[in-house]
Amino acid sequence: MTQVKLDKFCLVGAVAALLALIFPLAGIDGDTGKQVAFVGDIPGLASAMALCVIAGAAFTWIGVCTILHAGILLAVAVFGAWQAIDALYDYGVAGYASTGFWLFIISLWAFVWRAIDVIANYHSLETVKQQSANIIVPIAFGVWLLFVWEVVVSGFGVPQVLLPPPSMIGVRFVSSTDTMMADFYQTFVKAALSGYVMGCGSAFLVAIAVDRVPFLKRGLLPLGNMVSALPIIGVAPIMVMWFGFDWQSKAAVIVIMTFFPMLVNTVTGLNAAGKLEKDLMATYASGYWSTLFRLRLPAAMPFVFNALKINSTLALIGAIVAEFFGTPIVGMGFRISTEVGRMNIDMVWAEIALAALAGTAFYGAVAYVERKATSWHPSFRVRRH
Amino acid sequence: MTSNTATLSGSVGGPSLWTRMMSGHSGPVCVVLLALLVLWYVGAVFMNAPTQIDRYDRADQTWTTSQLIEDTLAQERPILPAPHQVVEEMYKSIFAIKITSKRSLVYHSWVTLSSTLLGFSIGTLLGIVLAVGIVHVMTLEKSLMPWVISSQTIPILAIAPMVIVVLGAIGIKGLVPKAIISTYLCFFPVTISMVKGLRSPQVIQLDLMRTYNASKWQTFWQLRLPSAMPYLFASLKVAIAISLVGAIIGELPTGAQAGLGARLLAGSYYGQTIQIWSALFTAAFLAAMMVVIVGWCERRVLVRMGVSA
Amino acid sequence: ADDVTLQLKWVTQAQFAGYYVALDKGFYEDADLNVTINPGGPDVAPPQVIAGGGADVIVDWMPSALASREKGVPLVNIAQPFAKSGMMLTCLKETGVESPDDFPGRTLGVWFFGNEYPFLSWMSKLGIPTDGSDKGVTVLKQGFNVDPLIQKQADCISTMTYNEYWQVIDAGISADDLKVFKYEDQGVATLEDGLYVLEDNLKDPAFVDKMARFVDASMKGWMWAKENPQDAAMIVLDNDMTGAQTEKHQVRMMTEVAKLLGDSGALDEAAYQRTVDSLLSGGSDPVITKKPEGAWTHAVTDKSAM
Amino acid sequence: MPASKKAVVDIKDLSLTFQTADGPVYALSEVDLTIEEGDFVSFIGPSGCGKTTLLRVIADLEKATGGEISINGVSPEAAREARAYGYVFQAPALLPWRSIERNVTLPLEIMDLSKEERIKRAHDALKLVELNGFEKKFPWQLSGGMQQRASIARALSFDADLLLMDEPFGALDEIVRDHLNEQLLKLWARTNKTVAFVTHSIPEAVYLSSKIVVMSPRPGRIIDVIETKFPKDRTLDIRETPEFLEIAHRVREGLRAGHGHDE
Amino acid sequence: MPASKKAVVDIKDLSLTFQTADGPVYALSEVDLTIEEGDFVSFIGPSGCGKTTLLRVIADLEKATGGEISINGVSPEAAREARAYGYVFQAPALLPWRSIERNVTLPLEIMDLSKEERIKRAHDALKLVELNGFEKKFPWQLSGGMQQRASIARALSFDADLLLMDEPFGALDEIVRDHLNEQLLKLWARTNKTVAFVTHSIPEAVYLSSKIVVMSPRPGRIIDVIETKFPKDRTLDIRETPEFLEIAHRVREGLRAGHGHDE
Ligand SMILES: Nc1ncnc2c1ncn2[C@@H]1O[C@H](COP(=O)(O)OP(=O)(O)OP(=O)(O)O)[C@@H](O)[C@H]1O
Ligand SMILES: Nc1ncnc2c1ncn2[C@@H]1O[C@H](COP(=O)(O)OP(=O)(O)OP(=O)(O)O)[C@@H](O)[C@H]1O
Ligand SMILES: Cc1ncc(C[n+]2csc(CCO)c2C)c(N)n1
Ligand SMILES: [Mg+2]
Ligand SMILES: [Mg+2]
Repeated sequence: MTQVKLDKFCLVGAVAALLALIFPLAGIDGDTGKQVAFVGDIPGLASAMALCVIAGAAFTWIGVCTILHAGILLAVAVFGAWQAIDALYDYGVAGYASTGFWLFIISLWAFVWRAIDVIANYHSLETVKQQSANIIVPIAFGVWLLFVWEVVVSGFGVPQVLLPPPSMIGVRFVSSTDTMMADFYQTFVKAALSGYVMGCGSAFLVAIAVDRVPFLKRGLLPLGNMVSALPIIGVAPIMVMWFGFDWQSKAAVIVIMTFFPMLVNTVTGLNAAGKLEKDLMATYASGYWSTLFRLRLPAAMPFVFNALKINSTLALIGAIVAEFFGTPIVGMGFRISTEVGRMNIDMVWAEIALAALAGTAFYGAVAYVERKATSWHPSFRVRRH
Repeated sequence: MTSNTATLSGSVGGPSLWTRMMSGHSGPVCVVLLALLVLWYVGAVFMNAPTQIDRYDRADQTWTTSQLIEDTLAQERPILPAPHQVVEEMYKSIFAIKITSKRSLVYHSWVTLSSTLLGFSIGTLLGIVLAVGIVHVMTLEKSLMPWVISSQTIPILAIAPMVIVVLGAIGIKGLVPKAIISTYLCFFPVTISMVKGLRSPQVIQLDLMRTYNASKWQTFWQLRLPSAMPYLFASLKVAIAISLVGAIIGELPTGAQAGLGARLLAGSYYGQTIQIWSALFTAAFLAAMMVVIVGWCERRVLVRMGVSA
Repeated sequence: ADDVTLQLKWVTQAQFAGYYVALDKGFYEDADLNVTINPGGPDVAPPQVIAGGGADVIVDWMPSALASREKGVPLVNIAQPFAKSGMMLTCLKETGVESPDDFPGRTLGVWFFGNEYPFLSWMSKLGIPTDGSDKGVTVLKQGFNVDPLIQKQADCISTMTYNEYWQVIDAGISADDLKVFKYEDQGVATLEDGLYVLEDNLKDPAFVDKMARFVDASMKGWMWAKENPQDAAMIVLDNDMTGAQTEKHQVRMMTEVAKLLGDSGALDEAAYQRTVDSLLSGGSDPVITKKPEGAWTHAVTDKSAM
Repeated sequence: MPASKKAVVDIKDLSLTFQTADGPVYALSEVDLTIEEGDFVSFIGPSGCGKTTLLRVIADLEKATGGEISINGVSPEAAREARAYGYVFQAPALLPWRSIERNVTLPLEIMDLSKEERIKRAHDALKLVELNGFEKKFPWQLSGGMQQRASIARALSFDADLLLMDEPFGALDEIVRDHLNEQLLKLWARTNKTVAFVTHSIPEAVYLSSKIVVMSPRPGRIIDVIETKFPKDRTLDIRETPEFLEIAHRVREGLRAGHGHDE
Repeated sequence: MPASKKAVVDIKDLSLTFQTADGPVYALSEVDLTIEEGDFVSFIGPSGCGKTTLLRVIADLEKATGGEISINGVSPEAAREARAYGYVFQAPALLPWRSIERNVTLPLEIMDLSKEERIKRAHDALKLVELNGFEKKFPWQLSGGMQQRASIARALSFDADLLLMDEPFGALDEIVRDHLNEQLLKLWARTNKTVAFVTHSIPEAVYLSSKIVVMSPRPGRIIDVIETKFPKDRTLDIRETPEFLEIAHRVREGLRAGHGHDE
């Protein structure tokens, strides 16, 4: 193949950066009637844009082929992002960002996406290298999302009571660790975990009972649907009424929320074993329990883990939401609703970030166990195509 | 129960009807329902008794057990309303009132249902599209998936007001914001299950498509999607229930003007447990109906796919 | 006609009867205004709504409004229909709470979401810690209703004279069984329902004029409501989309609310000062840290008085 | 037939019809058959003639729609519950989440054998089918023939008195096949097991069996039952005897007739 | 070897190692092979020797870990993308939610043929494997051999110039097998297709092939390549010729040697 393939993303990046140099960087200040800032006044930003044009053009030709190339692109993007932040806060572009600025952000986006793309498709037989590539991708993507958030919020001058920039949330996060630890302990450890275990556990047992007794399957399953659909905001006040203000009522809400996904998935999973395998067990005159443990539960595992994953996020949401309806004055949900009322939106987002962090880690743990426990499932095998 | 059996089978002259009923759905559901009903009455008496006794004490009234039971089942704001109270309230607010009235549960159900259905449709679509992207594009799987998961750990009730405010500021009002919140909640189970389902084809089946040099798109339609059907339907049943919850949550920050969420809220605001329970049951009933419909579609699809009964 | 969007602090009820009456009786229309009233709820923060552009004017309590002002939402009080506070702490007599001296060791239900400030400054004035320690009180975040009192999960709960108090009564507990502490009586009252707008908007004379007409018409509505509590309650009921309110409760609420109304919509400077002082004296954790500047104006009420 | 011999499988006028969306499929019809203790019965017949179905009826995996059947004098269900037989399916039917060894020990676990006993039996059975060294592999890491052998090992380790084998050696090369044929014969001679064996190979059928059942398709019927008179401890050499060739010829004729019958 | 013939498959020093949890499995090693246009190459060898793996490498379903391979002068990937071959898997691999007919038309749909053309081709192919009448059935309603035949029909309907067949006739009775052998030979003679064919039956290999590749196991190697000189329009009669028997003998010896090598 003699024809050179142009790298589209890098082309977009280069062109956008070039245009960014031409278009106005910022809008007009309402009071002074003057343009807020020019690219020419900000040497760092100007050089970053120029660098983007050069790097973009270069990579458009040679293509982004190796991890090294991707690294260079990322480095260029990081430098550009740093300069953009500088321009926002040190040169007063915040709130007045205009076409030029956004074009530059688009250019950076093109580079970051292309770099991430290359790293994501990186294959190495060395597990260490492969795993670090696997970790870098979501982190780079996440950092990029945060950057976009910061830039958009500051650039458009969004009022911080609506949406604070991540930098502010970060400061809050670090400065209020004590409060947040207490909240975390109350909401996650006490309420969410116990509710999750009880909800998933009981649903699993009920699923087996339902499966064992066809009468129950036909009688209880349709009613189970109804229980699951009980809206949390209707149930939560009732649970507070029944189980008091502390974590027990939250756990009860979570039990109700997590019950149905687990029930449905387990019941579906218990029927997932193939006909041939069932026949095989029949030839051994394998009893109900033996077949359950040796065939039907293993075959059901992919479904069960599905529910465990869905529930891992539901549990935390449930705990937080339930705290809106009465709690002792600690807990993530309590803090969120109280601080919204106090217009401390940065604290609200710090708690949300904590929730996201905890929830993601929880999910990750479940997914890890799933991978270990059901490594035989086709979805974990052969990913060449 | 046994006397029940006897009369039933006796009256139609043979056990066949009874067995037929019990092997279908309606029979077992009725029996389980009956059992729950009994439990419920007992629960109601026990949970309401303390406040009732309190009230007797305050009024310096002497009381008997039968009177206590009678009164606990007829409180105005019971901790656990008795079934007949809920039924009565539901009857009043569903059948005894014009359905266009603000006091009609049919009216409120419709408000909630419309945003539920919109949210569910968008959510299912979004869930499937995301799953398709994640299964096919390695970059998306590695970069997006963790953030899809994180997105679900954000307590929606906390950001729902901000969402509504922001959407309201750019002129989106009414049904759509509520549907968006419902979408946000219900797309996730669909994504997770579909990612699993789309990856569930046997290796040999994937190889087969590969020998045909089938495009990703063709492999998707001919192999991945059909294999994912059981996963899809299991998740749709969960998603429709969750999207109802989402629609209800979405109703709160709009000032909870109408819909089952508003009824629930107003009910709990005034401590009207009976109203809460009847709204709750209506919601649950709606969800159950929708799950039944999804289940019906599932059976239709599976039959078309040649799965034996 | 000029468009005005009003964001209420709570759900549709007689607490906001004046605005609904003005709308229903055409007072706004007469003032060439096209008013939209958005009800609030347990998770609607009016300052957030106005900052997000969802409303032109909001009903809020002064502690919350001043706290928001410190947090960067430049709210300015343009009128203060409620001259007196309706907040109380309601206790069951049988628990033995007779005076604030009995509070330590008790469990108290408090509303949060920006409504906790008056309580916190009261406690700090009394010198009672709220951290649940032996000498302090245990605070519960009270939900929507009065259940904690009835079920004895709390010794005392927060109530409004016009609302929750009557729900306790309706629950079968007679007034004799209750001990109430009115914030007014305890000298810790803070200003409640006032009208607030964004500071920047007031630079525009047309906006000030619009608000003047709005406040004028609203006060007309309030005066009408005060005179015709029965009809006002019915108007509120008509506007309640949830269909959950009852006539009995709303009429009673209207009657109680009428007792809190001031003579004119203008803010009483002395009352403002009292509120600010109370908020500043919040001990180690004051609600506001410095004296607010420009947090109120008579520009609007002066204009409407003309 | 000496009356002393016990009938292990006794089938009278058996028929089985599958109801499908586009009409009934007559899989078996008027099948009469007795398998006695110690018999080695081969079933041979065109593809789709009902061999698998017949084995499944014997194993109580399918219910006959007509006629009578008894296994060891009791109903197939009772026989299955008494674990009267070991079954080798036409497809390997290995559980993907179990290693080869644990797939083989599966029935032994169900029978509650001790761990050592299980490992020992699995080891022996895997050795018999020449799969030693693959104990820890998972099914998808094995070739088709190896999977088939693993499933044979599983059935053998079970050690039932009646063996039902549905084309067990179909996916194996001649050498391994000969070897396994020999092993199976040895086992049969040693233990007096009863074997019902489906195959498509005429020489294999003749070589192994004491009785060959030839079937014809749609509806599956028995068109010929041929008894062979070779001793139990026969060797591969018999394949050259005229007797052998004669029987093979008769089977082939039967098969051909069955085909003609159909098309 | 006349230079005019085009090499369809050209393999040089190919090797393939599977990495498994308990160490590498050497599936193929030092494989050299050329398949020319119009060749009918049979692969024969002990179970687990790497026949399937070799076919999968040719089909670009597995990547070789060493050596070179080209199909029609291009890489296996390019060949696959050009839809250069039809593949019959060792297991039927039918999609359970499609009727037999729609399973057969699947590749045709993917190739975007018109509906009539699809139906016509499916009909012809099903007729060839004697499955007419079963178009509307689902896979689980078919016997093992019938499923296998359906999958053969699917590959034939595809009508590629190179046919890769992995034990296609393993589950079939002798009569059907002979019939299909004949049909396959006819097709081959008529169309000048190139066929790579895995089998366990020595007579079948000799009868069908222009070239027989004998393999030995672990690591899979080619130990003998035997050319036969029968005409393309051969008939079943050749099975009695001394030439046939001699080749069969040579293959058997090779196989035995391969086995000895291993055990
Ligand atoms: N995915 C895999 N992972 C690990 N080992 C494998 C895998 N696939 C095949 N093998 C091993 O490679 C070797 C060759 O397997 P292959 O399927 O090619 O054999 P085969 O010649 O087709 O045998 P058969 O005639 O039994 O089908 C076997 O030892 C098998 O265990
Ligand atoms: N579950 C079923 N539903 C409908 N028809 C079926 C079912 N199972 C088998 N059949 C039909 O019954 C007939 C006999 O099938 P069976 O599997 O017993 O054949 P077989 O003799 O084992 O063939 P093969 O040698 O190909 O395995 C076939 O025509 C088949 O289509
Ligand atoms: C979560 C929650 N917050 C506050 C109140 C109390 N409340 C009822 S009316 C009213 C005045 C608002 O104008 C207030 C503060 C509640 N019941 N629930
Ligand atoms: Mg069969
Ligand atoms: Mg193979």
